[in-house]
Order: sequence, then structure tokens, then C-alpha cells
Amino acid sequence: MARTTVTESGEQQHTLLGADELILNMGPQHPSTHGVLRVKLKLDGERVIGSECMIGYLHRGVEKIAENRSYQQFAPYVDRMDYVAAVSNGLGYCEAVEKLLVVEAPPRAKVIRTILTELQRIASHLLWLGTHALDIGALTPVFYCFREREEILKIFERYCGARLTTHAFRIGGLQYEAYDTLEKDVERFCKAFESRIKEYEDLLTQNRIWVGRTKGVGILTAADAIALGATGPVIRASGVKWDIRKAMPYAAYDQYKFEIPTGKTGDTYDRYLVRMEEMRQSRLICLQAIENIPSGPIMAKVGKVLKPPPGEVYHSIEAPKGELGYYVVSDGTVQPYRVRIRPPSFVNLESFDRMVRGHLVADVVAIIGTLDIVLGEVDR
Amino acid sequence: MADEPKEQQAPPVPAGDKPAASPSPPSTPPAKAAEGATPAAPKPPAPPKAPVVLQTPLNNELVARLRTKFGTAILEAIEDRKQAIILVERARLAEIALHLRDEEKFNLLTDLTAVDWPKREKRFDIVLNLYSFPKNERLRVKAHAAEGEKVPSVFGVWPTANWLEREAFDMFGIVFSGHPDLKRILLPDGWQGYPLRKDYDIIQQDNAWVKENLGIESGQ
Amino acid sequence: MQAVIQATLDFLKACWQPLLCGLVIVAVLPLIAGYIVLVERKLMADMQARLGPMRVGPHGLLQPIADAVKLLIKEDIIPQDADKLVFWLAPVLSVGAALLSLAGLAIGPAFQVAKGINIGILFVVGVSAMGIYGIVLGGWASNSHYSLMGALRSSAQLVSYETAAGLALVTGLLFAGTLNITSIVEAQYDQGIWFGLLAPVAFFTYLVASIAETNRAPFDLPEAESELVAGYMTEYSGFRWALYFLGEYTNMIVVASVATTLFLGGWLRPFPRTHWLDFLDFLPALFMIVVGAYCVVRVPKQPAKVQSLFMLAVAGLCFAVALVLLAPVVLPMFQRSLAPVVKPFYDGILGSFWFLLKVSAYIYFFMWLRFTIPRYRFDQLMRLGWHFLIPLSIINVLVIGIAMIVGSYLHLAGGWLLLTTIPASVIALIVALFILSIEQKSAPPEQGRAASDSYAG
Amino acid sequence: MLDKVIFYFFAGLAVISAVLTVTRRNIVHSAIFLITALLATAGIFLQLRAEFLFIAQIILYVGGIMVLFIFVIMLVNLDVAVRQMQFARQKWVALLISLALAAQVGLMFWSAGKLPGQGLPVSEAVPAAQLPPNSEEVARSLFSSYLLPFEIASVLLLVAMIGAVVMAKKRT
Repeated sequence: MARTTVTESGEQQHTLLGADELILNMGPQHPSTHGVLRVKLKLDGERVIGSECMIGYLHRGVEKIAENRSYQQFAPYVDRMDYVAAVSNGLGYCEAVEKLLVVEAPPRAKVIRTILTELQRIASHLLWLGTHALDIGALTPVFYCFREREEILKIFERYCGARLTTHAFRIGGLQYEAYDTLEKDVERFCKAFESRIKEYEDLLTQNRIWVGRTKGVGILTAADAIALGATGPVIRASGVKWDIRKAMPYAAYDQYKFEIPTGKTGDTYDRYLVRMEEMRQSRLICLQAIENIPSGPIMAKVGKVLKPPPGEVYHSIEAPKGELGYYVVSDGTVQPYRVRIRPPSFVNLESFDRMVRGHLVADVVAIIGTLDIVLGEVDR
Repeated sequence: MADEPKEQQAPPVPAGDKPAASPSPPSTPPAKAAEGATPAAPKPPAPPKAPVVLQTPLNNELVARLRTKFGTAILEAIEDRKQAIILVERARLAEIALHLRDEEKFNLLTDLTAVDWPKREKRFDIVLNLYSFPKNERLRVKAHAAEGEKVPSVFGVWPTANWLEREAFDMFGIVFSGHPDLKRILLPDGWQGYPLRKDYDIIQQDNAWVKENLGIESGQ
Repeated sequence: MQAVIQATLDFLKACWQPLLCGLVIVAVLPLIAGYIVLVERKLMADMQARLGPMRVGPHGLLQPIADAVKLLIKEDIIPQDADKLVFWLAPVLSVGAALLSLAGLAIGPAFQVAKGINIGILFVVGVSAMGIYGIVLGGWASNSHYSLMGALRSSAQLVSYETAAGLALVTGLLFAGTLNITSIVEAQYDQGIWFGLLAPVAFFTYLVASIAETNRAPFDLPEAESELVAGYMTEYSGFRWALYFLGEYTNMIVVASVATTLFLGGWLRPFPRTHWLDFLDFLPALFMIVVGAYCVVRVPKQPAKVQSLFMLAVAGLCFAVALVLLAPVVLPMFQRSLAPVVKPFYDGILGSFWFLLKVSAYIYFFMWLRFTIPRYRFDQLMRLGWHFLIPLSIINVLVIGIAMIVGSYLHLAGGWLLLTTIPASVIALIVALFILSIEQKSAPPEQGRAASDSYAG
Repeated sequence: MLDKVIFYFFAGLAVISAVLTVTRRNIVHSAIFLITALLATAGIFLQLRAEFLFIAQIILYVGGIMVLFIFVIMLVNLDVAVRQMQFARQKWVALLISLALAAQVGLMFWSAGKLPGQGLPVSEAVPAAQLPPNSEEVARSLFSSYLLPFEIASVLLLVAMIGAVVMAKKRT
């Protein structure tokens, strides 16, 4: 393989075989950069010796838009950030504004929010699993995953009419009452999902090639993960047992029992296992939640025009990708003075360079996949 | 979400009078906050407790320790909706950050951003949202910076600040001294202006683009 | 002038048969390849809980034709900085080599373009290996990083796995004692047992190596769409791209045919000399009858009248084919004297049935693998090739050779040879695994270590 | 007649490609022409009914060695190679050697012309069907009369192989 080491055999060989490092431009149009991520890879042969992420191709200035909309008007916009987990985005925003208003959603609304958000987590993880496996060359899991995701999207559709950008929640609670068969639908899905998830694991977990492609690839130690601000499954796979749902419970999470899965080495395989286990735990949360949905109102008493008292609030939730934070500043008018969105994908993507160095091009794809980024959220 | 379960009652703010008389939220007196709250609920009788005190001075052990260590560099410490906020001197931001990370165990920089208050003397708020794994609590560190003033980078403290500071630079034009590679991140390199500043006009930018690239007057 | 015409006429007179065969192959093969693609898509859809192509024709049956037309009329793009000559040449080389290697194959005792060439199997292997130039040169000529990396991967991969495949073939040839394809099959008839059963390890090695040689999953790194976009054919479009595709699928047919010929008894039915299995001769006809019957059963369930008629037509066709297939088997039973007359038909029809069945099974296995498992990484691929398959096949040649000598001392033949070759294969496998385990132990720990020089293997 | 046409086709192809191989500046083009030359030679072998040599030429030279050549060429930075002087300082040596070779060939033709049958030791052409199978013949002569040279050659190759391995190991 060509490399720049100067050997004793002379300069001639150096100039001929010492091919300089190759700059490979991956994306923004590349099958496995999950949207419009562009990565400039510095390669020695097929080995990555440096990388730079170029982002912003999907930048829409969401934060600027927020300053020109009322609080309610802005809510649908957040669905467009992490568009594969719109419900989670909405939950974070609604709760942040509720906090700013110093109101609290009624218990029934909280439980329904929890159910939908956990379903959304499963859907998001399913999409991740499918595309990740596809990137590594397994053609089949993606269709199985979409089959199950479809069931979840159908539940969303029945609940609020939309499948992807749902805008399911409102500031102060919910707009729609749960439809009649919501519990039954969720239960049916959860019952079926247990065997389905085993199906995916049969295809991948013990597969020698899968293990070979993911084990030891893209290792992120716990210290690195914290220093680089990684959150969500990424940091948990590195061995940090931290989940905002447990650490600072929101919605109705304090009522349910669930485990926080963690990994040991922080490689791609661990992140895979952590997310698989998270899906199982989400399923358990859903099952617990539908058992006892409190009755009562679904909307807290908030006015038609929201004028939060001046001040600021930072509220974050455990979105499927990691910590999704909203930092909302109010100046007492109907429009937020500033909305800062702390996107998990954006910050997680920062670890990419650390993870990718020294690996092969094929691993780059695996690492992009394992970070589970959504460019709508990275670029906002 | 009970972020900071801290002891609430505290004597009046000992140090640091408001640095600027502008509509900065931390410096808004509680009475004003109550005024702001009342018009929000004219029709429904929803928020009944009329004078809600949302911002209170914060004076817990953490603040006390910081004050003894850094003295006047800690300009202000308040609690807004039960979330702890401390305002620090801009020049010593990195130093305080390092202390917070190592001594106070705020090991995760959750977020770094800025807020623009154009009418204030020092128009920018640099906002750092910190989280401590061992203590399970959050802390917001703020610093004020005027236009053109350099803010010490916290990249050396939390490497994650790399992109976050770049984004703040991209959106606000705040220069972080000591940042290894401060350039635009989300916007194209040739972008004019800093979009998240309050005086940045979207229409104007659009018109300028149309004129430059299409050679016609924009119809907007 | 006269002489030239005379010579040409002589040539045509002598060679009209292979020429015609060749013409038929070149004309029909694209269609076959197209339908293999359709079958693959349908199988994939079936395994992935969906339907696959359904729009063009009943159940998407006309999809390949639609695809071909689309590809033919697509704009032909040549990148500006490409090496135009090589860019033109490469896909032609790829498909040319694949088609040429078909000439050496025998589908039945009667169907072979280049009849009786005594280097038979070497010709097929050698010529089909030249297809690599299409890939390498195409990747280089595109002047794109992805293409070049695809080309590099491809050549490294082919050179590595060709060795293992060649050694596996050598093992098979030890039993046959000839390179001639017809004689190889006849040798299996004489032994009464397929060489694949006598040398299972060699068959396995060839199976794996042939997947790698045809760049199929899980060894499809040269065109790994998630890493290299489309590898060496990233810059190709339209008809040139279709040529690559055709070359690839033809290559699949070629390696499947080679494996069938050498390891799976070519056109022989299973256990050709075991007479109580003679009923297998009815299988082709029976198969067609079953298909026809199924079509008849499905007729009332069709939503439209046209579709019912179509199904009936298919059923009729199946029955007719079944009759034709049945004739050479049944006729001699009633009229002994007819036996020599129908013999060629018997051989031809049944032979090609079995041959095509085995080839399809082999290709089906390729597809099945592709839908099931992820893709190897390059260094893993190289390690598998050099650290496992090549030692395995070398040792296998050695021990099978010894086993044959021992067998000949003990006067073993046919199925009895299994007594010596099976232990030999097991020994080869154990030794190879042992070497692999030593290798893994001595290798530095994987974690955090950059995968070392991937092309060096 | 047909035989002659085929022979001159292959021979011409081989010569032209050989010339193009040394004159092309683009190294990949050179390699392609070298492959063509090798294939044309293989064609001549086939015409001489030496099928085994034909296929050995294709498998070894075309399928193996040249693939490695091209593989290495692609790893080389082509722009550098093109810019370099390709015929450096050996012009006169090369001229001398080629003149000597030409003289030798000419001498051979000249002397052969004097021999009966124009010096070509061709006996009466045997019909193809009656020729002994070529690969078997090659195998037989290799493993009986030429066993020793054959083994020496294999030892030589083995040494080369081990040497390559040693050299590759040293670097890491």
C-alpha cells in the first residue's frame, strides 16, 4: 500500500509509491450519509487519518423563525427538526413553554404524552436500526423495521391525523382526546413487538459478520463521551448510566419502572445493543402506561394568547437521539424572545471525528449510522 | 422537573447590582415579572396567585464557594423558575468554567449559546448550560459581552464547545479567543451578517441577494 | 479472391454449429440475465415481507424488458475527465469475457459451443477471470475516487480469491483426471457419485470463493453502495451500466455452471447409477404438471377475465411441455426399439433440466446469502481469504491426494471412496481452523487498533 | 489460407501492441496494450494447437500478473509518473542491444532459408482429432523428462515468495 514513509531504498520509491493522502468527499449526496451530511475524509489508502464534517445544507434558521412567531405558532416547526421523532420534539417544546408559563399539564395528558413519546422512540430506533443495518450491508432488516414502524405511524395517524410531523401535543396539554381504541392498539403493537425485536436480533446480534463489522469500531470512552458532550444512547453505550427520564423525570416517567441499558466499551456494537434494549424498555413503559390512564381533563388552563412572564427556562428531555434541550427566553410578549434548541444529533456528531480516526472507509459508514443523526436536527 | 432542589430562602442579594438597566431577564425585578404575567391571563382566571415570584436571588453553598474563590467575578446569582443562574465576568469565564468542571463536577457542557439584547450596553449574553453527573443538577453560567469583545473559549475545558462556539460565532458574530478553528458552521462561508442578532433583517438580506445575483429589484 | 470466399465457406461449413450456438447465447443471455434479476427482486421481496415489482405485466413479469428499454434509451454520460477510450472499452471487456467463457460450458451432453476442448474447465475459469479488467479499467477510467477504490478493492479481492477457487478446482480435478468438461461429468457418472460429495471442503471453498469472484454479497465490496456509492460503476449510466450488470449476472451463471459441472454432477441426476432412483427421471415432467395444475387452481381467483385466460394459457403451456418432457422417458417403456431414437432427446431434455436446476439452486443460494447477511469489511475479507480459505484449500488438495492414493491401494471406488476422503476433508478443516486460531491469537488486539494494511491481506 | 489469415492477424496484433506498449506515455494504456500483446500471443499458441500453453498464458499472464501490474499502477501517483522522463539515459544501450537482436534474427532467417523446408521443423500437419491431448502431454513431459528443471523452477519461485514475505514483514 502506498504510504509516505521514506525508506532507505531511496527517494525514487518515495515519489512514486508515496501517494499523498487522498481527500475523499463523502456527501452531501451519498447513499449512507443519512441526508445531506458532507464529510471530508483524509485517507491513507482506505484508512481514515482525519475528517471534517460539513453541515448546514439543511439549515432553515428555525431559531430565527421562532422569534417571529407566537409560542403556539412555533410548535409545528419543531416537528421538522428531528423529523423521524417529531413527537419527542413537540414534547420537549411544549414542556419548556409550560415551564416558562409556570403551568403543568394535567395527569391524563402527561400519560398520553408519555405513551406517544415512547412509541416515537421505538419508531425512531427502528428507523435507525434499519438504515444502520442497510449501511453495513444487511438488506433485509430495514423492511422488517419499516413494517413495525408503520404500525406506530398508524397509531399516530389515528390519534392526530398525521404520521410524520405530528404536532401531537399542545402547550398546556393535548388538543385531542385519545381515540377509543388507543390502548388496544398500543397493547396489540407491544405484544407483537416482542417477537419482532427477537427477529431482528436473530438476524444481527450473533451474526459473525455483523459483530465483526461493529465490535471495536468507533470506540468512544466514557471520558471522551462526556468531554464531547455526547448524550443519549451514545453516552450510555460508553458506560455512563444516565437518562434524563430517570435523572430529572418529566411527563409521567416517574410513575413507571424501566431500566437504563448501558454498554461497556462504547463501540458500535454496544450502541446497537443499548438501542435494542431501549426499544424493549420503551415497550415496557408503554405497557405500564396503558394499564392505567387517569381520567380527567387533557388541557391545563392556559389562555388563547400566551404571554409568559419575562424570564428564561431551560428544559430538556431524553429524545431518542439524546438530550433535546430547549432554552426559551421570554420578554413578556406573545413571541419568544429567543428559542435555543440544543439538538442531540448536532452535539453527538461532534464525536464523529474522534470515533472515525484510524478506521477504514467502510467503518465511516458504520459510525455515521451508529451516531443516529438526523440532518434536519443537525442543521435546524 | 425539579432541577435544582436547593434551599430557597435567602437574604437579599449581597453583591452585584444589576450591571445594566435594560430588559435583561435576570435583571428584571420580580414585580415587573408579575406585571408581565397578568396580561397573560385576562380571560380565564387560570393563574390565580397574582404576584408569582419567578426570579429570586440564589445564595446556596455553591454560590458561596464560588464567591469566596472568585470574589467579584461572580456578578450575580439568581434562580429563575427554580433554575440556578450565575452571571460571571466575561474575562474570567474560562477560568471559572475550569473550576466548575474540576471542583464542582459540572462535567457536561450541555449547551452553549448566546442571546442578543441590542439595547443593552453589553449586548450579548453568553449562556452555558452545565450539568453535573455526580450531583444531578444543572447550572446556567452567563457572561455579558459587548459587540467586538472577545470571549474566552471554553474549548479547553469542554471539547464539545468547539462546534457550539462556532455556531454562536456563526449566528451572533461573537468571537471566542482561543478557539482552534473559529469559522462559520451552519451558514455558507461567504454569508453576510449574523442572523440571530435582533437587528438582522431577513428581508433585507433577501433583497440584497436578489439584486446581486439576479440583477433585479426584489418584489418583497 | 476465390480462395478467400472458399476459405470462408469452408470455415462456415465446419463451424456453423458453434457459431449458431454462440449467436443464440449472445442473443438470449441478456434476456435470461434480466429475468434472473427479476427473480432476485421477487425473492428478495418475498423474504422482506413485500411484493416486489408488480406493475409491469402480470406480477411484474415484463419488468426486465421495461428496464432494458429504459436503460437503452437513457442518456449516455461520460465524465469530462474520464479516459474516454478506456471508459468505452471497460464494460465491453467485462461482458465480453463473461460471454466468451460460456463457450466452454456444456449445458447437456449435446449443448456445448466449443465441443470437446480438452482444456475445458481451465478455459472457462481463465477467460471469465479476464472480466476483472472491465472492472479495474472502468474504475480507473472514471477518474473518480469512489470508482478507483472500487477497482482497487476488486482486483485485490479477485487475485486473492482466484487462488482459493483454483485450488478447490484442482481438488475436484484430482477425481476427474481430465480437464475436458464432458469427461468430467462422465467421470462422475462412472464413480456414481458427485465430486461435491467426495470433496465437500473443496466444494465449500469454491462456493465461498465464487461469491467473492462475482462480487456478490457479502463480498460485494467493489460496489458496496453504502460505502463507495456504486464502486467501479459509480460514473456509469444507461447502456454501459447495463453491460456491467449483464457481465455480472453472466458471471454468476458461469461460476454456478462450473461448480455444477465439477462438483454437482453436471447434467446427471442425483446418484446416476442407483437404479431405484430412476423415478427421478419423471421429475421434470411432474414439476411442469404441478405448475400447470397450480395455474388451473388459481384461475377462478383471478380478478379479471384476461388474467384467467392468461393463467389458463400458462397451464396449457406447462402441460404441453410436460408431455414433451415425458415422451423420451415413457416411449421406450412401451416400445423398446424406440430407445436409441429417443436417447439424444432423453439426454438433452433431462440433462439440461438437471443442469439448469442445479445452476438455479446455486444462484438461489447466492441470492439467499445476499438478503440475509451484512457485508464484510475489506480487511476482514482479505483475512478470510488469505488466513482461512487459501490454507484450507492447499491442505485439502494435499490430504485429498493422499486419500486417493490410499483409496487406490485399498481398491475403493465410487461411494466407497468416501471412507478415505471424508476423514481427509475433516482433517483439512481442523488444520485450517487451527491455523486461523493461531493467527488470531498472534494478531494484536483488535480494539482501537487501526485495521492494518488492508490490501496487503 | 484461413490459418494464414488468423496467424497474421494475431502476429500483427502482437507486434503492434508491443510497439504501442513501449511508446504510450499513459501507463495504463501501456498496460492495456501489453495485455493485448499477451492475448495475441496466446492466440498464436492456440493456433499451434497448444491449448494448454494458450490457457496458461491467459490465466497466468493476463489473469494474474497483469492484474497485479495494473493494481500497482493504480496505487502509483500517475501524474508524477507521466511527468517523469521515461527513457532516461539508456538510449544508446537500448539501441545497441536492439541492433544486436535484429542482427541475430536476421542471421537466423538467412541461415534458415538455406535449410530444407525453410528450416522450420514442421512435419506433415496432423488432423486436430489425432493429436494427443495437449495438456496431458505437457503434464507428462513436465513430470517425467523435465522433472528436475521443473522442481528447480518451483524452488526458485518458493525462494522468491519467501523473500517477498520477509520483505513485507520487515516494514511493519
